[in-house]
Amino acid sequence: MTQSDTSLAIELRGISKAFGPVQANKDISIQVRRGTIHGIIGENGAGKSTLMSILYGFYKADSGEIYIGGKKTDIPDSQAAIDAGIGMVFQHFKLVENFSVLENVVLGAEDGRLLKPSLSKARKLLKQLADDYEMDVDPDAIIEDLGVGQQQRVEILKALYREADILILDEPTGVLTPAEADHLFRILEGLRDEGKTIILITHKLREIMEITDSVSVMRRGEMTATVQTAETSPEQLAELMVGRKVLLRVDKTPAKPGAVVLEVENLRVVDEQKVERLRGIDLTIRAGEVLGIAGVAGNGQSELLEVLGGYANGTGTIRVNGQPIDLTGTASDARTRRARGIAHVPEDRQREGLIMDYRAWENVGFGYHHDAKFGSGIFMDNAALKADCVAKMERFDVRPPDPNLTAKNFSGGNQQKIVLAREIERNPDLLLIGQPTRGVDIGAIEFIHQQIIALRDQGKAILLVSVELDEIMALSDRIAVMFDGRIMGERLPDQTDQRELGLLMAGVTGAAA
Amino acid sequence: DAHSSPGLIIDLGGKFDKSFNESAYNGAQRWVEETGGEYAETELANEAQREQTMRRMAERGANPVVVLGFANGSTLDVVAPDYPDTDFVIVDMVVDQPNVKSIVFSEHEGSYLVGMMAAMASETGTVSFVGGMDVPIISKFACGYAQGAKAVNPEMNVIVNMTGTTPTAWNDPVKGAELTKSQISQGSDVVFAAAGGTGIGVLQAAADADILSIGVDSNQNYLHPGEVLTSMIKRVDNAVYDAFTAAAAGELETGISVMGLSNDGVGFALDENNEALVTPEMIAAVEDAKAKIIAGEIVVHDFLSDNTCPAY
Amino acid sequence: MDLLTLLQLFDSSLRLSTPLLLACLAGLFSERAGIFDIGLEGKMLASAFMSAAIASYTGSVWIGLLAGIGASLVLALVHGVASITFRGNQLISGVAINFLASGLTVVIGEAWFALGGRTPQLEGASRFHELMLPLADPLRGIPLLGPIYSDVISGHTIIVYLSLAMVPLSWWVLFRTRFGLRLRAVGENPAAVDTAGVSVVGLRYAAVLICGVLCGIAGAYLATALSAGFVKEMSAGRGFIALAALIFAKWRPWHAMGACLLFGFLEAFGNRYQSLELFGADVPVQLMQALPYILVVLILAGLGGKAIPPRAGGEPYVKER
Amino acid sequence: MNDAMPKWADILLIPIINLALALFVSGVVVALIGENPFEALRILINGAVGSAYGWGYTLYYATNFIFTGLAVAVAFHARMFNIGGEGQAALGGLGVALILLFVDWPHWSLGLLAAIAASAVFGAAWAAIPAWLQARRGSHIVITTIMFNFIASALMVYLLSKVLLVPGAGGSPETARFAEAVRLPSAYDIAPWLGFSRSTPLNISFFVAMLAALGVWLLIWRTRLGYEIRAFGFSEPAALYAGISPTRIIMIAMLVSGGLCGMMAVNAVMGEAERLVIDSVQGAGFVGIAVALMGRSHPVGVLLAALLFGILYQGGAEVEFEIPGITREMIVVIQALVILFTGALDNMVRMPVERLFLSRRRQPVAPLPKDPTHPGGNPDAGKVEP
Ligand SMILES: Nc1ncnc2c1ncn2[C@@H]1O[C@H](COP(=O)(O)OP(=O)(O)OP(=O)(O)O)[C@@H](O)[C@H]1O
Ligand SMILES: Nc1ncnc2c1ncn2[C@@H]1O[C@H](COP(=O)(O)OP(=O)(O)OP(=O)(O)O)[C@@H](O)[C@H]1O
Ligand SMILES: [Mg+2]
Ligand SMILES: [Mg+2]
Repeated sequence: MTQSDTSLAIELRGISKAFGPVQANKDISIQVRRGTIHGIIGENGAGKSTLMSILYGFYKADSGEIYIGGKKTDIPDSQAAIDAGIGMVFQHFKLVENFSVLENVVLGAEDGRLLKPSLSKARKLLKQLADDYEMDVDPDAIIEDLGVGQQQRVEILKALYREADILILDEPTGVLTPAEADHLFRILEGLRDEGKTIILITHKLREIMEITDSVSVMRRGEMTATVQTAETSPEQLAELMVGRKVLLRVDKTPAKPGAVVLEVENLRVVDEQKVERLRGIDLTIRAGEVLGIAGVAGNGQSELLEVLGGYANGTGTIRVNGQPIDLTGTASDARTRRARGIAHVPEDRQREGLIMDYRAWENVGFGYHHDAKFGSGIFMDNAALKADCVAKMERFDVRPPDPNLTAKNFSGGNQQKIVLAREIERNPDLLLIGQPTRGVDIGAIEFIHQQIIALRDQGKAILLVSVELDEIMALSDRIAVMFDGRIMGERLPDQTDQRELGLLMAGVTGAAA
Repeated sequence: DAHSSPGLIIDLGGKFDKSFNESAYNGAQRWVEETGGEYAETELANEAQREQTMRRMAERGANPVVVLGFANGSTLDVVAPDYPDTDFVIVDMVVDQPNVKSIVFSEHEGSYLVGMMAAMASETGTVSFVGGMDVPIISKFACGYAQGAKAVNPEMNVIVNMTGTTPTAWNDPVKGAELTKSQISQGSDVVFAAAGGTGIGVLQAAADADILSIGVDSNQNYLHPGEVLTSMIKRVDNAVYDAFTAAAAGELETGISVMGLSNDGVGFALDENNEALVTPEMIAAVEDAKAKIIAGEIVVHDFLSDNTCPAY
Repeated sequence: MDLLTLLQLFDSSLRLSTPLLLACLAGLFSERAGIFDIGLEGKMLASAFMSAAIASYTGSVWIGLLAGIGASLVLALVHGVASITFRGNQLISGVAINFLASGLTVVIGEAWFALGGRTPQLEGASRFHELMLPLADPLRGIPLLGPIYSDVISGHTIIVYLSLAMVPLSWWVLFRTRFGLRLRAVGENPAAVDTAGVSVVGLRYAAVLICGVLCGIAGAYLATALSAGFVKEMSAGRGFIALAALIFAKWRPWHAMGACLLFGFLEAFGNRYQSLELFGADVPVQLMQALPYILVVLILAGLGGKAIPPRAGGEPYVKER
Repeated sequence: MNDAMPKWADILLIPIINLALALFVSGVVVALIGENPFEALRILINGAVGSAYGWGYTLYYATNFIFTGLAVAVAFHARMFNIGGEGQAALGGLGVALILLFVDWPHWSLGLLAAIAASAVFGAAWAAIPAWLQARRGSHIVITTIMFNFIASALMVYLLSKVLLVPGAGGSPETARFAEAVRLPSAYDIAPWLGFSRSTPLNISFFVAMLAALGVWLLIWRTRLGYEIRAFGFSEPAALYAGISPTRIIMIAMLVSGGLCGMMAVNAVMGEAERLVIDSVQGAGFVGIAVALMGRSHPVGVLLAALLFGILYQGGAEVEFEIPGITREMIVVIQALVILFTGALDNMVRMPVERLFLSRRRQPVAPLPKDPTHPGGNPDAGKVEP
């Protein structure tokens, strides 16, 4: 049987793939109908990205068959996938950071040996596509200057430019604001209505319910179920995914704010390119409350965390427990911040929060490696670190609970748990926490949210930065919205809504009334 | 005893350096051809092998053991007493041990003569010198050369350049050529090279620019017939040949032996390649000076005696 | 310093910077594609040997040049196989290639010519000769420009002009062609190139081979233009200087030319002014000889600014570990 | 993934196959120039490790390479590529010479301590400027250390032929011999019963090198500073987040690196030559790069790689001595092939062997990855935790 149903855009039969001893995909079969949006969900490390990468020719399956449009197709490399009309937006974008948008779009699809004609032709086409799908990007912008949302558009445009009929998106909304995500979904719907087929990987059940026609669930390398979206519920999907019932809401009691822990006055940061990133921030956080900072990525939240965390230069006043912090020192006094009781879960766990090549036990001391309990004198006590790591892994349910495993071999959610365990267990007065659940699966999100609330209830001050409005609304006791390096306003979660916050995030203040 | 065969340790420059080591090698080969004898030979690969190789040679029974180059001096000074039954010959250095024959050359005197010839051949009043590295032994050549040139014409301008400071200075014909071109641009029309493999580039650049050059150590006139004025030859080959021969006859005498003008240890090369370049007046003047030096009427300052040179 | 001396210095700089420039551009192609190459030195040396050997054997410098390029290409391939196909450490591979060239040239040379690793002296058609550009003589009379044209620009071997022409050509290839776009992309983010449907391996091999060709020309220039035959170790560290120039130039072709000309000029200057008197005291020759290197350090310190290498540089492209 | 294979295969089987391949290709080259490769191999091994005499030289060379290899390794951990070993070791030699020539030491032990200190300080000083320029001005360490090698050699030629030269010593650019009192005990003095001869260059510095290796191991894997150095080497943004100062780490790592290079002089200048000669380093700085890379920047790996190079140096000298047809350049070729096959072409053997092991023990379903892995690029790879 080498033919398959021609109404199917994609059919995978018995796909298996092992990375060394790890079986990432095991005998997976799936059918996706033409002109539909098909969701794929599954815990971190379930094998979703691997499966799609096989379809796109990035990895080669160990066994199994691929049918495109009913025809058996060999996809040995990405060129074959592109030829078969497949486009893919990877979870971690595959863009050349210091190239322009235009160059990234034409890369590999130039038509001619010389660049100039290809580029000018592509410029026109790109403009056309951008207009058609309302995806405004400056073709001459350099990728690294763009926000993630924009970068993602470039990825999508790349696929459309190659005339993809089948578009795979791997966790596209992980880095988007709600408005951006909404916009993306409108685009996807438009594409579907044109007859294109879309596969969407996401951890967000709301998105699955909102936009997909059918959905497959993966667990531990296997395909556990495929259902019509209309015939299922978020609770059922979550259970299929995690293998147990999951609490989809955060339970919390009202805050009991105590003494002021953090006071910030007129904080300003100018970056290396002499651009003012923070333009006079004032804020206060009390013990036992969570201040949520909402905002579109790139409006100064990162700089705020960095300067509070002690590794960006800024001016202004910062007081912790009433004592001012010296901002005139070098940028590298993150160590003294820790000594003052500030803990920090950075936005980018892989770049900053962890040494990806360190083992878990080495990472649990990272930043606190001068603590007396981790050694005496100039020496580190590795046994103490390991013991500490075992304990933390146990309490934070890190999987696998192996302190000798290298950080990069944990899934995103478990990496995040290691960072959280390290920072929370230090029992800080103030916890700075950025994007706590980015790219983390539902099971882990539930756990992480519980930990944050538990810390608050112990009377700690928490500064939460997130681009997920849902998360901000669910966890914060007060919400401050940042735009262009300023705080546009502060709201109480039960007295505001996503619409009002969304306007503030866009810099519109008048609408506050 | 006369039954053991001699040993030769070629120094770091290598057996075919077209000058010092090669000359020694040629001397050994000549001895082989003439006597049908056998000898052991090895090449040093690095500094730390000096002592190792000397001892290996001695322990293997070679007698005499000939080592080349000043750099072996202090090592031999330590090694020789351990092998009282072995004779050692060191070229270019004095080692004061009872079983060591030290052969030193009066390079400054030979250089003096070629310096005179350079000055006489020069039409521009500027001659030049390219050395490998600014170390005293090279300055000994340079200083003798400058004295000779100034003896002919006190107004003579002598440009002295050194190639570099790393070991590659001895193997950089490109830089040698570039230095020569630079000297030519400053007016030099005769250049004397004492720089190992670098000298090949010097002679080439001179030939390319149609100026004269002077070779060193062995007779290098043949490299560019008609363009090499002469070569300051240093008969290391003779030293080795003589040492081998004497040892075979059981007559090797230890102590210091100076190879100078008087015993043809140094000199200038005359052959069919340069006969058109060397005028009878030159020969006359140089032979005269040679005689005077031998007689002690002219004293050529030896740079090594005080590390200074009166001529530049 | 009078004009004439200055012109002579420039003339010398041009010659001295040519091998650096060729090797530097060679490294540029390789490193822009993400393959670091500290084996420039070895490839130059291998080419210097083979070009001289074959030129002396055939009597034709052009065949020699091809042979030199061939020898350099073989080593480039070794580097490619080690660092692309087998994803080995690029630094180790480079070190090995330098050693290999340094040993093999002499071993083969000795077995072939029995001249201690040296090749026979090259003469006539087995060497590159200096070219007089058209009108060099008549134009010499024009003040300033005349001598600049006739004495500095004219009167070099063809490889000097070739190397200068390589600068705009490299720039054009890298920044104006499809190949160049892909090549730069593969040095920045090979996964982007891979997912765009272009072979990472193919591009990287192409870059490494271009590097081999350019190093080959550089080596042949040393042995058949600047000198007349091979002498062991005659590359004399120029591959490392070219590498320094490449970093100094921040991996850009025109800057590479600037850096190499500067290095060449500093060396020429050091050659010309070996004995200098300052404030009545003799400056030691060694100080003058070290001057180019000291100046490079000072310039670097003064200019500041990080040299950011191609982001995927030095790392093998590994999809599955 | 390394855990595709048992550990013994990783650290023993693969290197042995690699080495065998290198020797095989070398053998082909030897055969091509008309010599007997088996004879050459026999002489090489026998000459290097077949007698106390051979060991005396093998370990002497290895000592040099341990110092320079450790030096490069320490810098690697901070992601600094120190090509300046040649210059730093040369300056270390200067330090040794000055402290031994201008101070009268009553006993070698004091002289040794002084020489260690002086060589380390001089070597570190020579690394300090490139380090500072890298840390503060962003000048690329690779260029500046290359430049400093050239500057060092110029400085050494100047000092040895103009300043430190012994008058009337025949013009050899070298210092006077050090006093008899500071002659380091050689292997013969320490352990004559092992059969070392009076002339063996192996000396007590070997133990200094072993201590240095232990020290480096402690520094990198047991101290807070080492933890910071490695963290910085893996990720600069993460280091900043953790309060680790890049300037401080770059300076410290490079000073330690330069100091270790300098200490090579204790062995070569004080222990062996007993005077400072021109070019006393003899390329050991560069060999150190190969040693560190092959030893994967771990002290144990460095020790093994240094020993391998020691064997090649000494065994090679024997081959050259015994077989006139094999020249010293042939030895360089063999070294190159060993570096190539054991270092750069490692995966050529590793990949098929790994596949072989894997096909025997693939797990049916392995939901989560299990063991630590170390990709080839990082200096920490394959570290051995004793
Ligand atoms: N490049 C790779 N090399 C080796 N193993 C890999 C690689 N990529 C993924 N894996 C392994 O395959 C398994 C499946 O990974 P995959 O990325 O497909 O999961 P996922 O479902 O996309 O997870 P997430 O939700 O975190 O994106 C992982 O557990 C991981 O161990
Ligand atoms: N080279 C690798 N070797 C082993 N496992 C890997 C490798 N690359 C990725 N993985 C694993 O594959 C899984 C998915 O990886 P991925 O990079 O998609 O991270 P993630 O869980 O989505 O986190 P994030 O969203 O923060 O990037 C994780 O378990 C990760 O640890
Ligand atoms: Mg994924
Ligand atoms: Mg993820």
